[in-house]
Amino acid sequence: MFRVTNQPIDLNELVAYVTDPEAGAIVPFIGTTRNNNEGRKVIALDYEAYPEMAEKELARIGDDAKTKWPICKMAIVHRLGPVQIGEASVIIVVSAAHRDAAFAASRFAIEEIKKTVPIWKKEVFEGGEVWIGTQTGQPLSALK
Amino acid sequence: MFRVTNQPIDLNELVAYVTDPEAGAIVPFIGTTRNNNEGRKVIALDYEAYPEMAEKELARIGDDAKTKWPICKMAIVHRLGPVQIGEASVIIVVSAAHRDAAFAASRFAIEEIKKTVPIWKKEVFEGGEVWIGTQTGQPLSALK
Amino acid sequence: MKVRVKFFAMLRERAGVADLSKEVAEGSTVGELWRQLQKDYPKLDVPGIRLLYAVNQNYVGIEHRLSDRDEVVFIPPVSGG
Amino acid sequence: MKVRVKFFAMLRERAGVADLSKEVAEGSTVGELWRQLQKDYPKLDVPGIRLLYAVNQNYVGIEHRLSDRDEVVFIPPVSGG
Repeated sequence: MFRVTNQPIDLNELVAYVTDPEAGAIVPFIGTTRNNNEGRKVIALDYEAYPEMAEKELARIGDDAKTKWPICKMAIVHRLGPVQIGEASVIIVVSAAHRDAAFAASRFAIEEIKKTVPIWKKEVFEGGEVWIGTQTGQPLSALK
Repeated sequence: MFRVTNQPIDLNELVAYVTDPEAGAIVPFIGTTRNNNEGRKVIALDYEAYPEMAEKELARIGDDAKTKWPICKMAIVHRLGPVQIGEASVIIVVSAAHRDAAFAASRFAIEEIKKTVPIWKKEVFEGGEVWIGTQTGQPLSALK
Repeated sequence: MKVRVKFFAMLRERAGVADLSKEVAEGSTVGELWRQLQKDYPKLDVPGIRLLYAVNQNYVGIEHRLSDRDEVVFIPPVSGG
Repeated sequence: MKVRVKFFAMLRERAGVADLSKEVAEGSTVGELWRQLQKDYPKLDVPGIRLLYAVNQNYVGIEHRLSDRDEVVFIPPVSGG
């Protein structure tokens, strides 16, 4: 299950999806909106995607993880639109026979998402808003 | 929240407990009963604890994690009694501003639990049962 | 030939449009299309920005040659997670 | 003086008892208590087993000296998780 959605993400549904009689470990990763970033008071994050390609890239990450580690099942759901403080913007869940593989695949997935999946976040903070970008060495001020 | 319980563990309750406006990442670790171990067909695991000391050791692990990594909140709940295939025997949840700390503290906690917390599992498999022990280099047959 | 261009995030805001159809010369590359779009929408010229390029939902290099009806997306620094 | 001993898991099954009170000599160590218990319950002599020792819910060494009313637990290889 690799998708983007405008709805709140249901952690239980994802854990149920990856639960497997062969699995001894399930590692979810939940990315949440933090109330501060680089000294700014964050009000919310607002996510936008190129949805068809984002889902394709998320599935590609799942395929890559399966070739790298002996995992049972994996799911990634990324939320779009405004995500309030404390809410989940992304949930990755991995099940595996052993915890090493589950931790490694989870970690891999979140790093890959931040590198290659066409999803963008705009940070809405007290006094303004800014598109956050990690592929550029430019100061944020140059981007907006 | 550091406890042992005879009831199924409620993942949502634990995630809600560690949710924090300062947190950008929540990493739960769910240990589940696997249907096989060392070539045996596992029917269930049956956990027993020295409960007062187990809870004290779980809290100690939480304290240690807080001194090692900048985490927000942590909770560990370990289930006792029979745990069926696919069910959770232990859930660790950690929230942190950044994912590095959340992953590291989660990993640390599960490794420590397996080393120092007075909880024991009996594996009930097709054809017998055995207490699983990791502090000893003896074959299982010598222990039972 | 014609290609379809979609803009997202910062580029969508700067272009003021999310989706457009563009006539390009046979054999044009992704990079050539980008330079033409920057003439049409001068605000797309963001100093120092590093873009990735996708054609029909696959990443391609800037020298990739376009075909009729391709869907082309210019991908500013991603920041999901 | 008297101490309270609790057995868990494999040791509980082998001793056939979960909880007992034991009279020990003043100044006895944890190790001495263990050797006495092995005489009372010969099945506690598990070849090759490595135990940890807890007094009043804290890990202690085998040479730890007991006090009256201590709660003593012999901890076989743990296997939580």
